[in-house]
Amino acid sequence: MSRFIYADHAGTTALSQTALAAMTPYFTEQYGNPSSLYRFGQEAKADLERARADIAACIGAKPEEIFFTSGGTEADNWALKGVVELMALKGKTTGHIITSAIEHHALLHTAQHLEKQGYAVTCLPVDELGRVSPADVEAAIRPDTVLISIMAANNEIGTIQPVAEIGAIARKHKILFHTDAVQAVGHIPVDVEAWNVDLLSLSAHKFQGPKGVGALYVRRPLRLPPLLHGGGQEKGRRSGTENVPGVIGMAAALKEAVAQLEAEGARLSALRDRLIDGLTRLPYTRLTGDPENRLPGTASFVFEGVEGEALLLHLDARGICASSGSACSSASLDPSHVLLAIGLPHAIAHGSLRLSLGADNTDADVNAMLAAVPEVVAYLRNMSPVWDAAEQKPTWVVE
Amino acid sequence: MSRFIYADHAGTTALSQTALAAMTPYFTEQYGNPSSLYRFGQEAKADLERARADIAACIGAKPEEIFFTSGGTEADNWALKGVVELMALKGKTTGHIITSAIEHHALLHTAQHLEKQGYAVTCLPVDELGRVSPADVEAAIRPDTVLISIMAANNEIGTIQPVAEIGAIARKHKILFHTDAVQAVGHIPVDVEAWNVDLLSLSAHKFQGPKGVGALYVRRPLRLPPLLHGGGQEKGRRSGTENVPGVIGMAAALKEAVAQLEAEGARLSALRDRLIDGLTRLPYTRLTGDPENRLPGTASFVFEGVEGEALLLHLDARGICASSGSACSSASLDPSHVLLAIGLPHAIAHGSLRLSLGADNTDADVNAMLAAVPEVVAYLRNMSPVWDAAEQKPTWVVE
Amino acid sequence: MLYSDKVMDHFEHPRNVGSLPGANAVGQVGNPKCGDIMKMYLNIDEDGVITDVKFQTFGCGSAIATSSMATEMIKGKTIQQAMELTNAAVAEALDGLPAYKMHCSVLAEEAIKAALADYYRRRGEAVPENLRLPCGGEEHGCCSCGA
Amino acid sequence: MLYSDKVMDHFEHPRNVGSLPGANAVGQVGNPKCGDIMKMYLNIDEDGVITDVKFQTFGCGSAIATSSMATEMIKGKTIQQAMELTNAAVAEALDGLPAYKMHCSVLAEEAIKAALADYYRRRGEAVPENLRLPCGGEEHGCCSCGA
Ligand SMILES: Cc1ncc(COP(=O)(O)O)c(C=O)c1O
Ligand SMILES: Cc1ncc(COP(=O)(O)O)c(C=O)c1O
Repeated sequence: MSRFIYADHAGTTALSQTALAAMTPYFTEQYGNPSSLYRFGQEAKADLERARADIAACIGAKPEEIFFTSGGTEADNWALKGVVELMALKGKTTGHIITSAIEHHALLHTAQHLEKQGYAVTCLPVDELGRVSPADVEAAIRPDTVLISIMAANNEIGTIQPVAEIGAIARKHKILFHTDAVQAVGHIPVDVEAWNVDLLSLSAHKFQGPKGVGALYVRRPLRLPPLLHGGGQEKGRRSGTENVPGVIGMAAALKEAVAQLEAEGARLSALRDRLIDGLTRLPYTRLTGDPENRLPGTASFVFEGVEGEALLLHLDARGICASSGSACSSASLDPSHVLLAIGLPHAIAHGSLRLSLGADNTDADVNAMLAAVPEVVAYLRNMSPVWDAAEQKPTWVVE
Repeated sequence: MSRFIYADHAGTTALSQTALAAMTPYFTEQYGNPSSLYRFGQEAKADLERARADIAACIGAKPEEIFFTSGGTEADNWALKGVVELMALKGKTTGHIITSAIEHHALLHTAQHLEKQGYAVTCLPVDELGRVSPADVEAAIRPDTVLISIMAANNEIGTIQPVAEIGAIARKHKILFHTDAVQAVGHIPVDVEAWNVDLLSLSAHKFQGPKGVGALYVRRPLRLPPLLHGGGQEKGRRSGTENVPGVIGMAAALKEAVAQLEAEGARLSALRDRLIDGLTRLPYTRLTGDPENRLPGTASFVFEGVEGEALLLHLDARGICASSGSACSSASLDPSHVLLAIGLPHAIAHGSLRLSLGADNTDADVNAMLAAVPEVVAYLRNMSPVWDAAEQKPTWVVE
Repeated sequence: MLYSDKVMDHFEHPRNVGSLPGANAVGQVGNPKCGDIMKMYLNIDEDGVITDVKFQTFGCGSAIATSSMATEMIKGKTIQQAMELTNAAVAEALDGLPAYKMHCSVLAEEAIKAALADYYRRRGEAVPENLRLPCGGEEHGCCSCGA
Repeated sequence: MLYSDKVMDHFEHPRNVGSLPGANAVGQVGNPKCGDIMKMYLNIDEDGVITDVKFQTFGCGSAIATSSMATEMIKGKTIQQAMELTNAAVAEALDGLPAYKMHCSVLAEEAIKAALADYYRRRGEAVPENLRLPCGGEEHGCCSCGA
């Protein structure tokens, strides 16, 4: 880890040593198939169920409400497509879904896919801090609304949503409520009861669990039709040979994260605030997202007159791993939909930087970033045709 | 491993030491997100692409034709649902799929799901050895047939299908051809060119790779619409943060399996044939599946007057892990659809046993099984009301 | 584990296995199609006490274990007591069964009832109402009634 | 890696960065909306030879690298030679670019053309046909034409 500073924990994390140690025996020793009858398989099954119970406990759910998936993407896809199919089974082939403009693409692209198939989708706007207004949610409800899906915390700008209030509205109107809690679980307190959610997505690699494993919480007695058909694992809801090591690793990582949540949250928030404080002193620089209700580890900015990719590559050359908007969209030409949704002009949205902190980050890392980022920003601005070096201000009139 | 004899390799396998060693660095050291820009992520991306190329080479495909999934089930679901959606995008909302009665549930239940949505599905019968007839496939083709999906090798009875012949028919009629090669890849030679397949499913944990990872081969230039929407990984075809350790482990395991395929196939076939030879000497006992064209490691039987679960549990008590029909369906009351499809009466189909051998099995294991199985069979028959102990024959008239 | 220790104990070491040549009450239920058949042999003395009992079972682990447990539970009991044995009681005595295996405990209850009905029939007596099997015969189908 | 070593070299150590106060040919293309703007400053002598060149770029790694490489490729060349520089040649000189970044090399080609057009305009001469930009102006949109 001394090679570089990893500040992309919202993108993915290293597997924790605890999780690795928990998983290891399941690769070559306890490799039994949980669906098999012999003891060796039934032992794996028992361990799988213990992991399920552990994960359930971490989010205030019952074990039988947790269904394992291959990650957050599958969980998000399943939640939306599952509700739509549930409605279809009841004879309703069209309907309406409420979501927000700043959801992860796993949610938005699934919603768009459903839209193409005839579903109506309302993408609620957010305010300049990236907050969805519960009143907007309520106002958007139509007689045919079948699902409200609002993420718990945003992956690019760290804004935490008023999930409990939105959940209460959904409950009042008897509409199913899903939250993509991929960035929240293991980082802030998550309670499916307090939040009134019916469906919740999580992904292990965001909290030092393994990649390629996640879960969907499905409130009982809701019977969500399967997305993947087959051998009938997960009580027929999600087929496929169970990823036992993955699930064991996820449970171990989550238990650890939740146990340390308060202390680590405080530590990271302090580091994060130092970053925010230091970098927002730069001219023509703004924090993105909510300064108050934000993920402990996520500091996110836009720098006028700087292009994000160039910024990232120069930081990389200085040994700092960071991200500009969502990791997945970094190969795209358009600036992040989240930054546009909070009202940033395209030109400025291109200059975004996300520094997301985690277990391995220290005070020294923050110092190093506080030194490197301003240097790179100044360097790039100075080579830009739209920056007045003498006056230290942009020359452009944006949009 | 000295604790017991594992003879359920067709159910799942232990991760090979090679695969484990290959994966390990990717958990806590090389954990970068392949979709990120910095070198640390791009290195993971490069390794992922090397793994893709390795896997492609093992089945005669091009790297860009391999798409990673969470296992065989997802690959099977994607193949069928993807083709159906592709057709829908072309304006065809109904159509016809040809498959066989002995496919894995990942295939059959997906087909049944599509049937409910208005698709026509023909489940071809098989002969008493479990073989699909290419002539039947050709005869079943209708003007609206969009897909033929026939498995490469059966998971319960080990029968290898005439895939190349079926592929040639599909090609001749310009119909897409999918094969579930989950039991074939890493065990028998697989060549997408020779087989004329357009889509092929594989699952890592069947060849000593990790659980929860697999792939779908998609012949270029076929553009299969995604099953999972989101961040656009896998060229937009399969979203979700890449399971880098999983994919690396899969590639390492497959390379190893393919390198040893001939030698290990010969070794296992010899062990398997000793099992078949020994156990079919028992009265009222038959081999299931094709005696010639069968998976090297799979020996499968039915014993009249014996119930499969009881047989498995007694073998387990003697330290032998085996399976009765498909692992997934062992919690079901109905006997395996495969055994019914090869014409066995229900009563006899209940008495099935699959011993599937792998890397860790030895001559001594076979000896132990050849001693244990007859004992248990005799014991259970003796406590059965439908077995004449004196005459050593069943008393029932079945169906 | 799939089964409790008690189930496994009765499965691995079933009590009272075999046939009872001189039995004066024999009943068989189940269907080979379903993969389980149970046969109960009882010796019932003049006082209506079950003095001996044996069983034969073709079936899964829980079918064998419930047969075994059921024989233990009625041995030395009166016809009246045996008649009152419920499948739930057998399952409970085994520390429970997986939900999808409960039908096997029904089979054990029914096998005893079938044997008792046989006892009445052999004596030319009317078979009490509560010994009638749900599907109207010894050979009821697990798939339709038992599950 | 996303970029070749050559791209990274030109990105990390761009040649000819800055402005050229006395330039007699200046062109700017790109659009802040697209996240890349390139400005080229040329000094062209009486013989039509580009004696000096500088650039300023707001843009991604490949925008910076292609700007840098393009300046190197036209320095000391004649107008005619510079006019013939294609984006493919710039990309090739950089050992290639990822497919979705090829539009940046178009931008470099266009920035030079815009500067050359400016040169003709300043001299009151007609701008040659092949210096007309596809989108009819300096500020063409990357999203619509460049990609
Ligand atoms: C908010 C959010 N939702 C969903 C996902 C998708 O999760 P995964 O990549 O594990 O499928 C991510 C991360 O990529 C995320 O940040
Ligand atoms: C033939 C066949 N197809 C598909 C599958 C499903 O694979 P997985 O369980 O890895 O999803 C299996 C094994 O379970 C199989 O044997």
